[in-house]
Amino acid sequence: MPEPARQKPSQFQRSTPLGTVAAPGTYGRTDAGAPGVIFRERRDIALASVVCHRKRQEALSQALTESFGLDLPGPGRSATAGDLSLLFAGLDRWTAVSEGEDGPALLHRLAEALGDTAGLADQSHGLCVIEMRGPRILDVLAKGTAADMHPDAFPVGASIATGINHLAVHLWRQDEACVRITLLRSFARDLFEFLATMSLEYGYGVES
Amino acid sequence: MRIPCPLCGDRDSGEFTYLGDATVRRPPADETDLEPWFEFVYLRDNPKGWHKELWHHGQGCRAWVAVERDTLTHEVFGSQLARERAIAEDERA
Amino acid sequence: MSQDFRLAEGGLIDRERHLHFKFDGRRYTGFAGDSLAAALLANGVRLVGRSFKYHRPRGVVTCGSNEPNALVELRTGARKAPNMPATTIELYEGLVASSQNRWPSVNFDLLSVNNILAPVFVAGFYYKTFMWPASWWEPVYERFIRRAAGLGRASGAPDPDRYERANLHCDVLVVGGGPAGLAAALTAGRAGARVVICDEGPRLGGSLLSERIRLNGEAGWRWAGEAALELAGLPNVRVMTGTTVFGYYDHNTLGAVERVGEKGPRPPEHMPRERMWHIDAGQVVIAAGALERPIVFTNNDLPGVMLASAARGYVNRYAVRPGSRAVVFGNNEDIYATADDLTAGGVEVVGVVDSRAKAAQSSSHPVYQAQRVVRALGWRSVTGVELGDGTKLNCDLVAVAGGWNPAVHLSSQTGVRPVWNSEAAAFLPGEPRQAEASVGAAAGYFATSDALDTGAAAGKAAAEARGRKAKIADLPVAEEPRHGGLEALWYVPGRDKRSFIDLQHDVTVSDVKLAEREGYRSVEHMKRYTTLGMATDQGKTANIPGLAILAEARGQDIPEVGTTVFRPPYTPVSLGVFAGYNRQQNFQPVRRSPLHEWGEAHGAVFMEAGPWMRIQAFPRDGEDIMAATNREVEATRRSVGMCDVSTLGRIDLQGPDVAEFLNRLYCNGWKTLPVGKARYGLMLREDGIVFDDGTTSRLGENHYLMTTTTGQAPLVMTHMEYCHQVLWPELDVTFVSVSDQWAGVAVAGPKSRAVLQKVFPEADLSNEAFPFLAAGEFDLGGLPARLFRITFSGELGYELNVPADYGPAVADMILEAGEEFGITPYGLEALDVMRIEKGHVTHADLDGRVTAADAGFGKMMSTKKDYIGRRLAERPAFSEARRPRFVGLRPVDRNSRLHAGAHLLPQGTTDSIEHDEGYISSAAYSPTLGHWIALGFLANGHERLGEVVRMVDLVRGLEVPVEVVSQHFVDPEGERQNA
Amino acid sequence: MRYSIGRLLHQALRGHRDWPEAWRSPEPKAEYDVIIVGGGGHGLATAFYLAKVHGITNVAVLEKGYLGGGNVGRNTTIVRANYMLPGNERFYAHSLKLWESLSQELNFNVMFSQRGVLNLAHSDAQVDAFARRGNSMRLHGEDAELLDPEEIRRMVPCLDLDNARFPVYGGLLQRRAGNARHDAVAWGFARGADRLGVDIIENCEVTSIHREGGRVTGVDTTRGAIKAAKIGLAVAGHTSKLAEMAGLRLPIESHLLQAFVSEAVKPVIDQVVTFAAGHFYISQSDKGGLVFGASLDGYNSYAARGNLPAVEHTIEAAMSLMPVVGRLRLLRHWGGIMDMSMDGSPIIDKTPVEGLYLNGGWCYGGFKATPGSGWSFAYTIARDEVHETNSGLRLDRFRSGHLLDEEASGPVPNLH
Ligand SMILES: Cc1cc2nc3c(=O)[nH]c(=O)nc-3n(C[C@H](O)[C@H](O)[C@H](O)COP(=O)(O)OP(=O)(O)OC[C@H]3O[C@@H](n4cnc5c(N)ncnc54)[C@H](O)[C@@H]3O)c2cc1C
Ligand SMILES: NC(=O)c1ccc[n+]([C@@H]2O[C@H](COP(=O)([O-])OP(=O)(O)OC[C@H]3O[C@@H](n4cnc5c(N)ncnc54)[C@H](O)[C@@H]3O)[C@@H](O)[C@H]2O)c1
Ligand SMILES: Cc1cc2nc3c(=O)[nH]c(=O)nc-3n(C[C@H](O)[C@H](O)[C@H](O)COP(=O)(O)O)c2cc1C
Ligand SMILES: [Zn+2]
Repeated sequence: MPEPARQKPSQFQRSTPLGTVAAPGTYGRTDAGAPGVIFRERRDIALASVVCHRKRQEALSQALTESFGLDLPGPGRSATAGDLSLLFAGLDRWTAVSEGEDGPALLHRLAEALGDTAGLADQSHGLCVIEMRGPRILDVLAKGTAADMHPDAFPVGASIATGINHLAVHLWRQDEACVRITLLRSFARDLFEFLATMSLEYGYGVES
Repeated sequence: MRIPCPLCGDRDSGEFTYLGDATVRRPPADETDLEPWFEFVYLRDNPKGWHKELWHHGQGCRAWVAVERDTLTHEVFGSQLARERAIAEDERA
Repeated sequence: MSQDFRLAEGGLIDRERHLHFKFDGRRYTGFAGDSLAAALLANGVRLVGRSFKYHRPRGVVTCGSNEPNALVELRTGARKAPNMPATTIELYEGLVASSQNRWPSVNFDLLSVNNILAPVFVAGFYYKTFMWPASWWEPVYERFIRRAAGLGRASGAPDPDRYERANLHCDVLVVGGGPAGLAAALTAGRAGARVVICDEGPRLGGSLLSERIRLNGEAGWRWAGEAALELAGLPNVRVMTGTTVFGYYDHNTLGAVERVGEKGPRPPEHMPRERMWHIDAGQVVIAAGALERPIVFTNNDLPGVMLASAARGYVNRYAVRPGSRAVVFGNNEDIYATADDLTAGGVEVVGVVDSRAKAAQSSSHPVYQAQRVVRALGWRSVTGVELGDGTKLNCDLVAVAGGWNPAVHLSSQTGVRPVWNSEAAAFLPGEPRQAEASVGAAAGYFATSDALDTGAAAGKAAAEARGRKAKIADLPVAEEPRHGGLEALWYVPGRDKRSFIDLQHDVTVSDVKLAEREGYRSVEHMKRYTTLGMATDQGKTANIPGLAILAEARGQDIPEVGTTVFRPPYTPVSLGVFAGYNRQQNFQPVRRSPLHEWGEAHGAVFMEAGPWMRIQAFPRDGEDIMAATNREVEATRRSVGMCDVSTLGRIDLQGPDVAEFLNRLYCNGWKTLPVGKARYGLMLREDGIVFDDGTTSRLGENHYLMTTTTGQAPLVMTHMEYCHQVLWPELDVTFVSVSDQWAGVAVAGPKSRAVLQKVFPEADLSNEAFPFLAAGEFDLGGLPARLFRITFSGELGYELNVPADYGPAVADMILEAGEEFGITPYGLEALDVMRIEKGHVTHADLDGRVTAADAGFGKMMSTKKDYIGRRLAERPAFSEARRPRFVGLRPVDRNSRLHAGAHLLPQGTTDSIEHDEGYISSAAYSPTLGHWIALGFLANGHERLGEVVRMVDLVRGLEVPVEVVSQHFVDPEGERQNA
Repeated sequence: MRYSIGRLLHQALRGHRDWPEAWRSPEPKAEYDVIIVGGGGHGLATAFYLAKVHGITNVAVLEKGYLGGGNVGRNTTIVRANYMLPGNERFYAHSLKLWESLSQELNFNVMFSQRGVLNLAHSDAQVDAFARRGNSMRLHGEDAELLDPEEIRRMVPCLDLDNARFPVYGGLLQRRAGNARHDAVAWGFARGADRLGVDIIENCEVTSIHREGGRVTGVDTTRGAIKAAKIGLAVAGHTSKLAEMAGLRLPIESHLLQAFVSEAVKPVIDQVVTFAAGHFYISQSDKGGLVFGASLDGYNSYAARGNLPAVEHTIEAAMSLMPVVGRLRLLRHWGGIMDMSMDGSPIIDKTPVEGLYLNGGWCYGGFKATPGSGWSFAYTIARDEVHETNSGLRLDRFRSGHLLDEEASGPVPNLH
């Protein structure tokens, strides 16, 4: 694992998957008061995939606890300690999420801690995080995903991999009022356009 | 249809792709006779009734899942991670 | 026009809200709460359409979704929808509808001559004629039949409204909001279960809205209203009116359609017209009620003949008199309640014709006991009836009560056959196959109190099955007119040719008998031969009488004959709502490269490539794609070009067993690849056919990066997961797709090194330090960048990967660095031309039928190891001499154009398949060579270099002599790429 | 009684009293020269041609349910001969020729309508692939035309070509292709075979196949044992089950394919149109219903009953290019059980068991094959050898590698 570059890539302008498509403003039905959904593209988050090596789950789990005070979350769950969260993402697979550092830094931190228990890859650019807040988010999501969005089935802290309108996504219920959708950046614009259309009847806002 | 994923729980079949019969076995690497390879790739029991089959949870945990299902009624009896089954068989062998 | 047939009081309508509407161009008014059928009847409009085959005048028969007859075109222009039952259309201000299948008008329809020809147009007549002369079938006979067939007309314009789909999960789904459904929903809802209750009507209540039923001493609809209010107040209950559960699928998943935006001329702003619900239900309670059936007699299709329940419904629910003088005819007690309700509604009941030997109750109406209506009289609508004893009664309304069929549709859709119950003289739901129960009238419990009881019990059981503690809801005390006492009667013999079973398809008693006589005596044959039950109402009123008549003709019992198969949807569902959002441009998701906007900004033209939008070319002022492509190729080969290759699949592999894993996946060997190097690899399918190709680089001791083709990337990933999880779990590898993490830019051409050297001033990119197939990680102004010396164009070339968000900035940086060399961005077309010039294969050549040997890769196939596809690639057919092999082709006359898809035949042969020797898989104009070139597969082609064959392209009308050459048109020795 | 307009008018005056049964319902005999298992299109056609061409009339067709109740009675009725691979094309070309005179041959109007089948291409590469196929067809002497988008726009005005996710780059048209009335095909062959002396026995399920010394001797059925030295299997979706009775495993899986019909409306679309982007095909029946279908539900199944996702995928495809159908309504959807072979192409051949003949692997393309299949299968049964028309449709091709993989998707049946 190479050292993260010390120099910050300030000379390069960073683009985002949603770019100009998600222009700030309010849209759709407006006569019903506050918008039902607020969208925000989160580009200030570092993400990395953590794939456990064969027969190393215990070691991985231990390393996580020791280094970060994190319990390896089971299927459908997430775990958070400080600014680092670990989301269940699939068979042997988790996504590490951290606010306040960049991908290479996160990757480096993980590599130091986890050693050869897991294969790691920076996904900070490959994945797009769309944050949804507001009273109607579950109604909007139900128009796309066949997974049960009821609080009993998708409580705070839940982290599931599913599909929205033919696209593979990952849903993380961060708190009562917020669900984060993570998906491949190449499909992000398509998904956003879909979600926005499905939100028209509730009115929606886009924040930057 | 709802497919029970051992990791994700019951999910809509639209999240999966289907491969087929989970009971066929790839011949050992050193098998040089063509016949077992032909049977592995081409011949199927194609039962009317109980069937063990592979589904891939592609819009989900990406696990290959061996599902037991009735091909006449579509009733599902249970499922298992294909990997676990493969390991178990390996150990038995 | 005034509403002459509206009662002065009563009905569940809002007399304060007058609604104006138009039917066949004439203006009428009705009230809020009316259906279109109710409003038409209130205005005395009884003739609403013409029948399918004979163009006979037709009126309203039911007051629900089982309507076979009163079908109209609703709305105009692009929003026009044909064949809509007037009985289910909620009236709204400004509604416009018209009758259909008539010309010029519903009152005077020229095609009613068909009625005269009816003796010829019997069931299946077309199978026996129109065969001579044979050439006339399509242009003459069929054209005529097609014009005549079909009821309404499609709008002819794209549907302007939006549709959507949504998912619902619940413990208990209750289908139907009559007394049974309400009792079930209340019981399960109060127990805290997640309950969904759907009713196709605009409000809950079912029969309580249209029948004279009292609950706890009050009108039943009041109790229904209270129950609905309570349900709406429970947070765990969702009430969905205007929502039809149309399909019952596997594992307790159901489809329902909610009519969201149908209550006006167009959907409200931001709202869809309809919404499709996928319901995943723990338990299903089917409380869908029962459908009344007619008794068939001669001329029973005249406007004014309707079901008794409909006649009661129009009086009770809509305060409409469906006629002035009524005859009530039936085989059970319902006729007396009907007569009472009609009388209360101001209709004079001139006779109650009771087919049974004796009545169970006395009646104040004139009763004709043990009598039958043998025919209806009248021309455009009914003017009277004739009884078996010759008695004639004048009337303008005949209310017919033939008994009830439980709505077994949903319970039968799961593949369960309904079971005949001779007591009820009806089919009841069969033994459920899923977690479901039918209750109330749907299960043959026709009394309201039984409906309430069975509903509540099922609601309790369903909630308990979902782990809730439930207790039966307090149920109201029901009082209602007497039901039952049925003595089955299906039809009254008469003029069978004028006795209609299926009103919409004009199927008569004589049609069924003819089918039987001709051997179409299985109920399924009869259905298909006569088309009985195949119209939009799917025989809701016709099927059971039809099979009863068939049974009689066969001399068998009804259960021996059986029913036809029940299929979704319960009632017809708009095609638009099934597609939801995914139509036209939104048919399938669009995948975009991180350089998409960058491309737009630089004038790129895009093309579809599977899910991707990819840059086709960068045309400059006035250039067409071909001109732009030629310029891009020339510039790249002369100096330097750059291209977006972000879409390639990238899979990051780590672990001690990666090399072994690659060894088993690819047909070539991987054990010797050093760190810092890339290698070309070829993957086969297990059947020995080429699956995918790409380069894999070794980034570290246990760290590899695989690239795949754009199109196959998702399949390769799934395949690798299969191999790892199912075949070789013993291998310690982890792998994850990083395709989207990286933006990829190919920089190619003699000056590419010079450009990249400017980008990486500190790196040593000399041929010695970074030769062909080198791979390395570099720092790019703080960015982790990956550089690979690989090329598809055959030029000296590199692929640079940087974190995706920085793709545009880095692309601009490269453009800037390359400016002094005239760097030219190029698109997929130019890339394709260059790879054809170089003789590289793509999916166009490796089409899924080609083996590695066919494509000239035979030498890559290792003989030292097992790999996917090794053994079946050894099958005899794959090594036959005549097997087409990969070659290059060029036109003998250099001005000729070559085409992919053309075939290759030897010279001096005719254009016939036995001379076919191969085909062209890729063709391009080569600006480098100044003529067209092609790649293709030719029988034993690798041994025929120099031979001239014919390119035969019959569908494009071309024949061109071509010379067989090596596929490496440009730089065959690889001097450029290795430079 | 022959069918004709004269007879029809005559009977109209007599209340249609004298029409005889279209086919008899005889009791099974103890023994036949040939037993055909399966009273679908192929079984009935085989019996017809055995009698008509080969003079073998001591034949029974055994059908477990009602005649024509299998796939012949539930398909989208497309008839075409637009294949690329010679092994297929020469067979289907022959079949199409038989279709052209079938109504007259059977004296039963099967309403074969040569309205043209148009395949739409959604990329230049697909146009080239269509050209390759069209050239194959032309080399076989069949008709094929490559159309450009403007020609398509004129020919099929209900397509919305300007707002498509996958634009139309061209199309391959076979004018002689079209559709036919599915039930009439089964009934016409049944009536034709019956008139030549074939016994058609409904409600008679074959439950086992008798073998002695490596050759067949007869079958057990729900209506008793029946002997025959030659047995032809034409049971479509149940092919594996019958083969199993004779100890054979086949390169076949049974899958579910759904079909759809809308309410009847006045003419909207005059051709059969297929979209490659969604595996979708549509035409309008003479009655006015839009009849359409797409791909399999995707899992092994013997239930002629499908699920909602496949319904939605199909209709998404319809709405991708024909948004005019949005307000038309779906009337009914149903399923059939497909005998999906491992390369997507059929098998008409002898088997390792002497006297047992196999007709199967039709996937979703066997309706158009009906006359050709019956003709070739009859030949193979009568002569105990394959005819040139079915010489590519051999059972051993999977072992030898002479595959007929038109879709090029490999040995994964649900991808064909
Ligand atoms: C939805 C759908 C759409 C299709 N669309 C087309 C199309 O557009 N064009 C096209 O060319 N093809 C199409 N097909 C395919 C075509 O219908 C079939 O390939 C063809 O009908 C199969 O041959 P058949 O008619 O003999 O089969 P079937 O009609 O299925 O006949 C087989 C018969 O065997 C009987 N049987 C099974 N087991 C036994 C037993 N043990 N004993 C006795 N009898 C038995 C069955 O009951 C059945 O009647 C479609 C199929 C479906 C389901
Ligand atoms: N006179 C008689 O002999 C007789 C016969 C039958 C029923 N009834 C009366 O009918 C009532 C029976 O009560 P019940 O609750 O069983 O039936 P119901 O007819 O009162 O209610 C059924 C409800 O289900 C709805 N529905 C049907 N199919 C649906 C679907 N697929 N999706 C959504 N909604 C659907 C209908 O619109 C209706 O509102 C009693 O009041 C009884 O008196 C009387
Ligand atoms: C070409 C074709 C057109 C059809 N048209 C109609 C139709 O207009 N109305 C209808 O109810 N069913 C129609 N069907 C479907 C049949 O009713 C029936 O569902 C199908 O043949 C399968 O049989 P099953 O449902 O009895 O299993 C049609 C079927 C086919 C194959
Ligand atoms: Zn899963």
